[in-house]
Amino acid sequence: MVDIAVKLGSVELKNPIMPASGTFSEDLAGVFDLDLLGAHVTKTVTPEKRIGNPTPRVCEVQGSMLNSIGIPSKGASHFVREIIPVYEIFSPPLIVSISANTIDEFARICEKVSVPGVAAIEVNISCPNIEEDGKAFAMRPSTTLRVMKGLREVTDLPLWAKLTPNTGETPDVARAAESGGADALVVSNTLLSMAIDVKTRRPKLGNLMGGLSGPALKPIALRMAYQCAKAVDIPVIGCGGIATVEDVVEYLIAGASAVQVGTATFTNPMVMPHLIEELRAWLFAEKFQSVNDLIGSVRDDEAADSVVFMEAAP
Amino acid sequence: MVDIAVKLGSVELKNPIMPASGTFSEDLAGVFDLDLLGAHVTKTVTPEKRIGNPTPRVCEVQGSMLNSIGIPSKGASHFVREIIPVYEIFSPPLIVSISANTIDEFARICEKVSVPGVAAIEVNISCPNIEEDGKAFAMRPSTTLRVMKGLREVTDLPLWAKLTPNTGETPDVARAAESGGADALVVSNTLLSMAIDVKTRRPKLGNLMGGLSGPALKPIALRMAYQCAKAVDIPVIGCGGIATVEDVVEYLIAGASAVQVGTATFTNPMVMPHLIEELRAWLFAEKFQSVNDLIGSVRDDEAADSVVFMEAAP
Amino acid sequence: MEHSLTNATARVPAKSRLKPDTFPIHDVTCTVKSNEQINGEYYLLILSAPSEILDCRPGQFFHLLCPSKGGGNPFFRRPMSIYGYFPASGELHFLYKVVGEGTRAMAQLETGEGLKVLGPLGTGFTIQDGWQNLLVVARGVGLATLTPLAQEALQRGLNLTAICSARSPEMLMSVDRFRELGANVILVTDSEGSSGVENLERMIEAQIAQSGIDAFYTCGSNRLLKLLQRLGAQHGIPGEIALEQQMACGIGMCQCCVRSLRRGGKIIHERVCKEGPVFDLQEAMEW
Amino acid sequence: MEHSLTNATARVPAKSRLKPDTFPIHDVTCTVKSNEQINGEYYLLILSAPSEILDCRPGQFFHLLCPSKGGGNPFFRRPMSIYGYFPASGELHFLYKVVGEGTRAMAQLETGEGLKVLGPLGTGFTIQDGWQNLLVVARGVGLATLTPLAQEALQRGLNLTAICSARSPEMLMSVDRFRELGANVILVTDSEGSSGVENLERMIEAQIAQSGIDAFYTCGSNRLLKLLQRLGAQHGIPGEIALEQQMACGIGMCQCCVRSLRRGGKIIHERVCKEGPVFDLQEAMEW
Ligand SMILES: Cc1cc2nc3c(=O)[nH]c(=O)nc-3n(C[C@H](O)[C@H](O)[C@H](O)COP(=O)(O)OP(=O)(O)OC[C@H]3O[C@@H](n4cnc5c(N)ncnc54)[C@H](O)[C@@H]3O)c2cc1C
Ligand SMILES: Cc1cc2nc3c(=O)[nH]c(=O)nc-3n(C[C@H](O)[C@H](O)[C@H](O)COP(=O)(O)OP(=O)(O)OC[C@H]3O[C@@H](n4cnc5c(N)ncnc54)[C@H](O)[C@@H]3O)c2cc1C
Ligand SMILES: Cc1cc2nc3c(=O)[nH]c(=O)nc-3n(C[C@H](O)[C@H](O)[C@H](O)COP(=O)(O)O)c2cc1C
Ligand SMILES: Cc1cc2nc3c(=O)[nH]c(=O)nc-3n(C[C@H](O)[C@H](O)[C@H](O)COP(=O)(O)O)c2cc1C
Ligand code: FES
Ligand code: FES
Repeated sequence: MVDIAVKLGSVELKNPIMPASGTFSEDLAGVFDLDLLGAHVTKTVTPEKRIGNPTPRVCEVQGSMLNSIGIPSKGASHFVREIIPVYEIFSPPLIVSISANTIDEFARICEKVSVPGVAAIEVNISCPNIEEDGKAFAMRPSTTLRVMKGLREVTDLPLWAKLTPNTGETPDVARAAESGGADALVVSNTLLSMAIDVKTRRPKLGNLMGGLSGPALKPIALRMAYQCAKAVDIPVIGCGGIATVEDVVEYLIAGASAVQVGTATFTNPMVMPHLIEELRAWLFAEKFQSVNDLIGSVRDDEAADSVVFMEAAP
Repeated sequence: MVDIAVKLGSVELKNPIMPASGTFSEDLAGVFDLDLLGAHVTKTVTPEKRIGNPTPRVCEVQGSMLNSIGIPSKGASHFVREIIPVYEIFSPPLIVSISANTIDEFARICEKVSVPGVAAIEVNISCPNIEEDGKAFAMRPSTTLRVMKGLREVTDLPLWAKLTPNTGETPDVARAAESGGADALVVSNTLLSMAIDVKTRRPKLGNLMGGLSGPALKPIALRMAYQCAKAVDIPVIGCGGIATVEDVVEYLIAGASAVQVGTATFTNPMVMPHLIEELRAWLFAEKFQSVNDLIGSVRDDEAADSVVFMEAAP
Repeated sequence: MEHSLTNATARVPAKSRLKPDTFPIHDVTCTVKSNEQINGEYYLLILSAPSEILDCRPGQFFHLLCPSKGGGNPFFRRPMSIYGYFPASGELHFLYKVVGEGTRAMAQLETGEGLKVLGPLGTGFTIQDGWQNLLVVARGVGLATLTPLAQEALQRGLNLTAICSARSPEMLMSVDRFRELGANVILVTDSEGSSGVENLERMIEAQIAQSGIDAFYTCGSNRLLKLLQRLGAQHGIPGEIALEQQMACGIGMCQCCVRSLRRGGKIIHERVCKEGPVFDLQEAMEW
Repeated sequence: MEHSLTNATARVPAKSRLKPDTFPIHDVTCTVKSNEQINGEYYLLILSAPSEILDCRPGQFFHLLCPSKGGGNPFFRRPMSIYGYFPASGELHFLYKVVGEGTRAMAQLETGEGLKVLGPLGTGFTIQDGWQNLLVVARGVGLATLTPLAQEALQRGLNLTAICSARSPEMLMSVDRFRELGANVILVTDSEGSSGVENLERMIEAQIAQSGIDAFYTCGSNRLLKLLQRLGAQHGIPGEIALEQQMACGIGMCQCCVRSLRRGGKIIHERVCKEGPVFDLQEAMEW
């Protein structure tokens, strides 16, 4: 029997497959047994109620999608009261994703969701915030460090920092998150994009721009996961465009200790349980005893070290 | 007859379709009449001879490609002596793409290629450079400003700054390029990405990482073109993932005055002449007198101004 | 608006729900029995479907994974109302209009091919105990959504009148189907000048006066929504409307499919795929 | 290595070249005449092709736009050597091995389907005036690349010996084709123990001693490359080798297809699609 359990610091997962924030909810329990998953990750919750962005909130682009949902939220109190208890009946660790506009608010919600039943807090620092004139904390090392330090002070739960691809400084941001006290990195959120309807000449999203996710994001997020795994000593969780077992394996080889699956669940709601079985089968066929032997096994020794942190192409 | 001529500052194009640097050479004259194109854009040339990156230099990713060609170059002297004269027999304006590792070298090559027969210089500031520990000039406003100012001093030819998507500061970089003296912006170059062969566990590119181009890049580069068109008063040239006439129209609506076609030529070498004819037909069918009426006609008035410069998603 | 509707997925799942044989939402590949154009724009797709997915409610929908056919490559699934569900014969029917990439691909499906469908999804129409006279007013693809109500009314022995509106008589679908199901069908068309709001209002008022109407059901038209909201308010007749919105997940996770509703003096957002597609008539807002 | 080779695209185009009727590279959709598996791994694809694309040289190739078939979705085109070109019958032949996504898709092509091909491309083999005795040594798909040389030798009335190497006799293709073209064919296989370097060397030395060899041509094997380089150097016999490299554009623009060559005491890079795929035997480097 192949061992597919992984440890992300103190958080133990019976397999490395979990959903990505915002693409999962307890509603998926209508389709399959959610106890199969490595972990559960909630939609990002904000301190106060938020209505979200105008519709249309999603659109298709060549084999992938854009979204500008805008984090509608019923607020932290509602979340702690109504949502966290729903997950009591499930066995996988519960990861709660939070976001806020300022470091103070961020700390406040972080404290608020540090309650029994929560295994770790995913810190969504990839959203525009008002303190930094609309830039996300995770776009810069300095702001990443500051917000992570702020959160580290107010909770004992593991903190997973979720990075953004909207930056040219991924390794620096990764190191800043680690210095600030992150216990793991989630790499990554969506990439700012746009689509226009040529008939109406209107942007296809009500919010003009939105985040790219799905297969088109994979080579970008995989590169980031690889860069992060080289840059930090804390575990990296790969996220972006995963739809097949080869995608999962690619992230693990690059150095991710686990992965999150988002968009693929929309077109194939059974994808996560299937990936778990396929990963087991793949490892068996390739004669791995444990998934841990695959993690970080990329054969990059022949390439010059200097290019590893190259930040631009070609 | 629909008018499809455009002006990019002082450079007049008989149509807005031109090739992207590095995806075009005089070899394409074996396939169709290069006089059909709006302009010719050469592969980036560097001051000295460069060998380029190890092979494999390209790979496929879901419906798109990665490359790490590494700008092999025979050097500026060879270019001026051997390549520029080749284009004398063609009528479209010749755009010469240059790059260098330091601002001084950049200025030197800029002077060197400012010769008769060259209509404009495309400044490829999207490549890693040694002065900024491997970061491309176009990743930051400050370095963009500095290099453009340096070049502005040494040539009277129009300067087109080619931006990179490997940044979280596109509008700022665009404004910096304009302040530094750019006459147009090309948006954009490729996005740093990676792919791993799960069987061999080796990176699919000899250089580990490379640039994403093709359809997957389109929503990202389109967003950048839109942001740039809002941010600056100089013309914007859209580039990234263009393969169909709808793609061309989408960029023009977003505010691009012309477009460059790269990867699509690899799978469909006739794509540019086809796009020119299809654009004419599309404009006619949609009752446009001139392509200039389409440029920047995006109907974004209903969306809040504040989101226009939003730099992160979702 | 209470009763019968046992839409399991609308509530937080109880532990018992997690046993493999009780998952209410199924993702299965059905086989195309037939897929025929029934007039200029509309197609009728008949799938051979396993019985476990045919425990449906009128107003519910499936989320269809359209094939990459006809040059297109639709990424999202496409939501389609259940036009008919027949556990006995193992059939699932959809009536659809070809509008874009996904439906164009659907129209190319041939007998014997597979099609992945996810469902049944969403919260359907309610028929309260004691109601006797139901009025359906629909136009366009809305007719597809409302047809199963006639099936339910027939089963329960209720009277159902269906006012079917269209641009021209050739465009009217599902009229035969409504008749088969014992509905009292009234056709109105633009080309004959009978589909105007005044004419509809007169007809509905007459019906209220004559036999009474216990509930309105509609779908697909702003004009009809406004008319029925007004008549409902005047006469105290409850009603429901099925709304549309673009969907990604179809099961309540992504929050992309919200519509604004008036409730308790405020404007709230609800998910069309989960709380909907059927909403209270008076809460619905024009679009 | 001068002569006959009038590969237009290898030089900077002269103005006259830009007239629409003289573009040497064509992108056309051919029709599949047949596409059959000829043994475990190899397929023979016969296309019906317009005469303007059949003005080919042995060693040139086409860049094939593989269809999205068999689950795959190959993005780049795939380079394939010309196995046979027949202007008279309007046929273009490819002999290919199924190795990945693109060739898997090719194997699914059915008679009557279209396939887009770009070409003819690259610089082919040269046969210098005065040469009489040519030796081809090839293995695997290299046989496909070298077969048209026999066609050219036949036309020019030259002697061509083809040493065809394979794992086992069942794997040997194009032997009949070589024979048809009047070549003197020698089969060597691993399973019969005849394909070893020593045996080949003995056979080649014998041939040199007996009738002489004016040029070597090879493709596809490091072992054969080394052997022929050594024999060529010893006996002063020139030679050519066709090399492979991954391609994006196929026509010289992208610089992805370079191979290292030894020339003038230095290591230089040349494009397989343009200066190649055929290179001087002594310049080629093992890989
Ligand atoms: C609950 C529900 C039930 C429906 N039932 C039916 C039905 O029975 N018959 C029928 O013909 N149509 C029905 N529709 C509309 C149907 O979903 C759309 O016509 C279809 O998605 C269009 O897809 P397309 O690719 O052809 O069009 P495109 O315009 O290419 O689609 C682009 C995107 O927009 C979405 N979209 C476009 N129009 C609509 C719409 N009206 N509603 C929701 N999403 C849309 C698509 O799903 C896709 O994501 C229903 C919609 C909903 C929400
Ligand atoms: C000039 C030339 C002539 C060739 N002639 C023949 C021939 O006559 N018969 C034949 O069977 N094969 C020939 N090949 C090899 C053939 O191009 C590859 O087998 C084919 O591209 C594999 O594609 P795939 O999608 O099946 O494999 P994958 O491994 O899925 O391909 C992935 C990528 O690698 C490239 N690639 C993989 N193998 C090779 C290779 N050996 N050479 C170049 N690119 C490769 C593919 O083109 C594609 O871009 C030739 C190659 C070259 C360069
Ligand atoms: C509809 C949608 C909503 C999302 N909402 C959130 C969110 O609330 N918080 C967050 O951190 N990421 C959010 N994401 C990003 C995903 O968690 C994930 O990082 C991204 O989609 C890339 O993974 P994928 O390609 O597998 O979808 C959302 C993505 C989508 C598509
Ligand atoms: C093989 C290849 C080589 C490239 N070389 C260069 C280059 O030398 N200079 C440059 O500015 N951009 C270069 N680019 C980037 C393209 O000019 C273009 O910006 C990018 O590919 C996006 O456009 P596309 O999606 O249409 O290909 C190269 C791209 C490719 C694919
Ligand atoms: S479609 Fe995802 S919540 Fe409704
Ligand atoms: S494949 Fe592009 S240069 Fe050879």
